Amino acid sequence: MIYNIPFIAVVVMIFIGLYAVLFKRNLVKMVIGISIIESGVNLFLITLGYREGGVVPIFTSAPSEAVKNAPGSMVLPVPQALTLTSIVIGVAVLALMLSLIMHIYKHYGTLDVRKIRRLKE
Amino acid sequence: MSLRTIVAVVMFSVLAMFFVFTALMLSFGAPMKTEMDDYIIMHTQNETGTNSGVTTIVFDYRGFDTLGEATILFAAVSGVIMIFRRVKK
Amino acid sequence: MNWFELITLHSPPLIVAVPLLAAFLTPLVSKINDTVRNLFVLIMLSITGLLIAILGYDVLTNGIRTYVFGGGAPLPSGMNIPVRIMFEVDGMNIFMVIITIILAIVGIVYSWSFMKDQDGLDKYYTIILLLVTSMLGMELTGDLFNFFVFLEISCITSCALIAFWVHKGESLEAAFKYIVISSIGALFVLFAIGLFYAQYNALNMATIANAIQFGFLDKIALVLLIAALAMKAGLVPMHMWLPDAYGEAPPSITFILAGATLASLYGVLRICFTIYGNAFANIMPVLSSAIIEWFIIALSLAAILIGVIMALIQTDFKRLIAYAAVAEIGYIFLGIGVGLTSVGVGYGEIALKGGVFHILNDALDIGLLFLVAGAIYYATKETSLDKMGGLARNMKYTTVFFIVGLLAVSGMPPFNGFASKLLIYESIYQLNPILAIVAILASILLLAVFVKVFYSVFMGPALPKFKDVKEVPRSMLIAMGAIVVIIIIFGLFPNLVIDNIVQPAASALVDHSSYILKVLPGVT
Amino acid sequence: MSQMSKIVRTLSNITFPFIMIFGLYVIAHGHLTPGGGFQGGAVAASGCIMLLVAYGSTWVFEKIKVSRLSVFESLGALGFIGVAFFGLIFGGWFFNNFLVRNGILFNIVPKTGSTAAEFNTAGVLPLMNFAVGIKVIAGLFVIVLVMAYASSLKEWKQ
Repeated sequence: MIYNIPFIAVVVMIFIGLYAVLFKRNLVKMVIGISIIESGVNLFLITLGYREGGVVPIFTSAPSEAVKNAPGSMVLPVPQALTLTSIVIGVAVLALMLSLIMHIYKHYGTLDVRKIRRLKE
Repeated sequence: MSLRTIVAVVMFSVLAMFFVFTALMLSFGAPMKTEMDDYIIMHTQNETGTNSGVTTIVFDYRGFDTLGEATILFAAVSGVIMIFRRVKK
Repeated sequence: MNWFELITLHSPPLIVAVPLLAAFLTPLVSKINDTVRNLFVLIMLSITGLLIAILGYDVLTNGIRTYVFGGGAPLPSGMNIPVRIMFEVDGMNIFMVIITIILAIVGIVYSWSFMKDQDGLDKYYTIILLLVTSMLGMELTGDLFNFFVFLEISCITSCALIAFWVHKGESLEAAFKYIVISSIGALFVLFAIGLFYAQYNALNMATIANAIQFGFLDKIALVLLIAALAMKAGLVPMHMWLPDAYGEAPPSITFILAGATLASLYGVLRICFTIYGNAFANIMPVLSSAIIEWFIIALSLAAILIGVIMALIQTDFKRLIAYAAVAEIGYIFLGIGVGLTSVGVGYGEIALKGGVFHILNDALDIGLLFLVAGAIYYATKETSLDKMGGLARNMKYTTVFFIVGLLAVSGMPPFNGFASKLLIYESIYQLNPILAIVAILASILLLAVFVKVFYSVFMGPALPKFKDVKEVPRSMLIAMGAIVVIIIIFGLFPNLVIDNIVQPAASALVDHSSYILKVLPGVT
Repeated sequence: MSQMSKIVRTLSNITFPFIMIFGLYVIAHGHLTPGGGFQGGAVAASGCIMLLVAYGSTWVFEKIKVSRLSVFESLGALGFIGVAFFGLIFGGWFFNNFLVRNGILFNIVPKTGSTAAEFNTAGVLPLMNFAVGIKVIAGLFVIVLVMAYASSLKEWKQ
């Protein structure tokens, strides 16, 4: 249980993000919520790849103990690569969302969801 | 309490249950299976000549993902420039 | 190895790489002039179409084809898990890719005249090419994380294109709604992929499909994946973004955007039938599988009813068509749900065939209606139904095209919508007659909706403000005409399509074991 | 945005070369140490953005054309996909690492196990790192520049 703290942190981060997206009325806060969910998912991926006592999977002047016991002594590299991809995707989405928000503010003069809802259901 | 709030609360709690169970079922520090990663760690030096396991995956084994990632950045830049263009009214 | 075999061998990556290369080149090419840019985009897409034809011919005659990025065998020596990214192409992939390329080429031709006076067009064409790339990538890939990357590309590019008319507040709002929903959905997909990775240490679809145990984590992953992808496909409880996005985007974009929706729908199919195919067929108890299938059928009936009823009360032309699109997606899911209840049994197979065929027909019919709406907007600068009338006098061709679209979308006989809906009705009648009656009634209501639209837009007295409305330019007529020709051909000879591309697609969906065997030979 | 004070500008002038050199180092050694094209590109882009903040977006916007930066980004992306196509032409498969072992450049294969940093290894990976690095520097800088300039225009002020 206590060793699962990273996973619980993931869940807490996803909750906080979802709370912000579902219940906050400010567009910027919604975007912050999406960013937090994304960090939670990234943390989830990284946590999946951790092997107890592992070092980075890089052989440039790696400690000889780790090389001798490889691959058991190195953390899993695939989740790190996936997280890298996911971070860049997050930056792109964030850039687009923020520029949309700037335009919405220019048009409506407010960031409150309740006031800008011009599209009918 | 509007309808929207109730729906949001229900969705929120269902998702919460899912994620909590997920967190309790996984174990930290001991991956269940590591076959693919072990292969990559052991073969990164003689297959691709790269010392860094992560870079090998990013640019060689899963290079196509990285192309997609570069595409996403390209799309975001194009999108931002397009959104901020001067519009003739 | 002669050059034809060489092209066939390398066509799966080239289908994605050629439009991607074109997208990267478009900002440079558009510095020359506009005509060169338009021709460049069209030629690149035509090359892609040619490659798709070559690959399709090969796959339909020789069976599933894989391509490993970076070379080598699918499996490294002594391993049971593919390490590299892989494309795996079977009949279903080919079917979806054909739909996408038809939509893309017609959309580009339509854009020539429709978008002529706008600015920012070099970015517009760049992003359209990226969107097409992402759809093709989603439909060809055999790797889950790769699927996620292309899903995100389609999310970003469609959001940017929905917001193309930045001076309108509504389109910004629709784009924001779309990007919030689809980025959260994509994050759920990523979380589910993480769950698969944690259990099986694999990202390849066939490997996961082979290894799947259907434990608790797999069930969570299934719920997250289906929720996220059905949200992007616009199934009913999560359809709220769809009318906004379809209604506010430029019509040429909406036409291609429908393809992106269908690509997500393909994701749902691939997950239900292939990745969880083994689990549904062998591991899961009958009771809980029936729950999932009836859940899908109930959702699709709700989609049909809500789509049609909401379409009745709309006053905006494009939003009305968008709600009709919601209903059509319901029909697709209806066919698929009935197909899931009875895999292999006679009427289940017919239903699956009908559902798969209806994907194609939905894209064409709804697309044609959006193009007509765009043509009317181009000519009159008006989208509200109340302010239009008597346009049949000035726009003869558009009127004819609209009639064809109207009859096709409501499933009237000599058109293609009839062919696929008949298959769905026929099979669902054997499952439960009441459901069939509801589906038929909804279809008739849809006809009523569009006949009302037809009267208020094209018939009636000529309004003075539309006195000098002219017929739209030639490229738009060519685009709409091409779709109409395809619709009529498919309607007159449905068996031609069903036998050649729909039947292989449906049987490829059901046959998950050969999908697995192609990657992992020797696994039962 | 207007210019910041002289102290800020001087300090950013002094630190700018160091940030750029560090970013380029991370890009160039992507195949040997933690890092790579994306990370190094982000570092270098943040150096450029520091100058943007110090000197004000209007000043920078006049000095640097957005279209030119956007061309750089296209070139980076083209370089990346070009390397992939070269893999198809020279190595026989899309994304093949055709330079390792039998190329002209970056062709050394290190000994298995812990080694010293040998720059001339890893085949096409350093080339891809450079392409992605150029792309990320140009891309992130363009995004921030466009957004900052747009928010400083008069029509955006309420």
